Amino acid sequence: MGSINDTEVIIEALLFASGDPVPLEKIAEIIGHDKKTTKVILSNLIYKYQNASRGIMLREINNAYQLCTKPELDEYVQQLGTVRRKQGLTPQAYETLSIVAYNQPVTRAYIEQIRGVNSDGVLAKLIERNLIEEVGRDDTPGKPKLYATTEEFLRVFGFSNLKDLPPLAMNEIPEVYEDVPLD
Amino acid sequence: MGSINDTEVIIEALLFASGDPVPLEKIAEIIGHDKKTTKVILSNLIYKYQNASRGIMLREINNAYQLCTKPELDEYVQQLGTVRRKQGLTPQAYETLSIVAYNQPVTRAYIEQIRGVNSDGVLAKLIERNLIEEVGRDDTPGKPKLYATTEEFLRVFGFSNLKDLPPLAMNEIPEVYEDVPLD
Amino acid sequence: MKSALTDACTLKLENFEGPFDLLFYLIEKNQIDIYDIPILEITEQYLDYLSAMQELDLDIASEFLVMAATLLHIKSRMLLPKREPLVEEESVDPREELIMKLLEYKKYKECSKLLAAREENWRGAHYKLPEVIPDIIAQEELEVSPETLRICMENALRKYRDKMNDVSKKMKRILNQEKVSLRSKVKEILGLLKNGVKLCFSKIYNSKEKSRLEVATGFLATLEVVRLGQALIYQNVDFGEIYLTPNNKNNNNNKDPMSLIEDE
Repeated sequence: MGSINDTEVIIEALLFASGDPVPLEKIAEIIGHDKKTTKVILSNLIYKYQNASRGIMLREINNAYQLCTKPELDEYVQQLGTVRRKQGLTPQAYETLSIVAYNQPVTRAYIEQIRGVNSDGVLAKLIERNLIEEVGRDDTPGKPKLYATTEEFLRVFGFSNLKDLPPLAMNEIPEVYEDVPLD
Repeated sequence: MGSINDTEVIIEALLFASGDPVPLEKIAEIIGHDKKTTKVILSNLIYKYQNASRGIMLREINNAYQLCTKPELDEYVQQLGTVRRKQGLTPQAYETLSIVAYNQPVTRAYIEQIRGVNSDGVLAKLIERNLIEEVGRDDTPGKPKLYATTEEFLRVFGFSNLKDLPPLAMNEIPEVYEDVPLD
Repeated sequence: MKSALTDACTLKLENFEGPFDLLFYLIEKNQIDIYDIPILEITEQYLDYLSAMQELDLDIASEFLVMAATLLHIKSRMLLPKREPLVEEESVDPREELIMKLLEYKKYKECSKLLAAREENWRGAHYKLPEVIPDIIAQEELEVSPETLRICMENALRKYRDKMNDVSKKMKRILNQEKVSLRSKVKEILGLLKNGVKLCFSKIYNSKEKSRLEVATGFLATLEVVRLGQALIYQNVDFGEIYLTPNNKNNNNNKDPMSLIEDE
């Protein structure tokens, strides 16, 4: 890599600070050269960046100039991304999902009636995870949204279709109607 | 400027793309070296940037690394008209900040004792500018809040970490107090 | 009175961050040795500044006034004729505490100049906005089991039914309460009186066997039966046993006493 002269130092600082493409005119104005000379300097600089052991390159876009990372280094840059791990379902999510699965299509009000708690957040989570989706609106006042499970739901649970849902054994549920003594 | 090897090329791309400081661990993980080796490479790189004809430099802030333009090129960068000129602080703010920096974590009462004046407003300003932050409560009656400087403080004042703070001028012991009679 | 001093310090005044700052300004202006502050002179100048502030109608922070008091106090102690100190400790220079505070303050005052210079320099460094780097979604499968789905559904339904049952329990309570209505108790007592025997209140409404509500209602019913002229009531001692006997002399014998009770 050849020596970078002062003009090139200034240009690097400008383009770095800007992030966005900087028009040729603006660069020329700041380094105090005419546009033609500036263009020569910049073309020379593009070549230098390309051939030097640099992680960044200079590119021209529509008579404006911008620094960016070299595309061949993309695999490294991608590793900066935050790794988001999918976590298992929370008990709340499982409960809500089971109500949707066994009663679909179902409204939020129905889910909340059974669960006895507000289920906005947990529904949003399940939608985000693509386990349930909106499938229309109920034909009752207020036209509430209806939710049903997705294909992804079937895939994740290993079902071929909804008939594969394990049958409910509701007979086990005891009838509690004992007399309650007063005081 | 010496040749930059592949590791340095990757680091430049990483830091450029990130914009924000990248922790040493993350860099080490991506370039596939241990932290110690990575730190040596980075220290070397800081030196190279500083001494090369570059418009950008490499800084260490709290064991993380970040690229920025060299401060001496500010006059050119300002002409882009896109970077906002940050306002300096008031004398009160610098004064309060130095008390926090050298005594952290510190209570408001301690600051006011040294400054001899109510410091509510100036503390609020410093928190607003993200130069100091609450870091807990003191274990004394009333559980007063404790303040410490932030990473932004290091960045703004060009420190790599708190060890970089210049030593406080020690008071010369006045003669009057030297003749303490021996019992 | 607009003095030269007032003019001189108009701009300066508001810049003093506190009494220490003002004192420092005076010390530096007069090139005073901080370890040997001429307290008379400094106090005078300090008070001059305060009165200048008053002239300018500036708000004087209470801290400035406290310092003025401190200075005057030190001054008075300095002016007192020196007595032979009785104990060594008493010979302490009255200025000592103030000097220590000023020295402590000075350290940070100087440091703050340094910080200001550093900030001025580093303000020229510019940073770059981060590129958009997409999140890496770890390709981990959700750990799920169909059985859990079933169990969750059953648990949810069970909880729901229990809640519903709670409602039916409440209904039962209400029904039970209905049983202890005044009307039913009156009927009960009248039934017992038909046998013509003396009734002990504590036997019919034993508080150990009956609920409080039942005993209370029973008592009210007893009074009601007496009011209706169906029974006579007597008690031998205060808080003693209450006895009830059929009232054979009542005039309404032909009527059904129940018809006399208004519906609740």
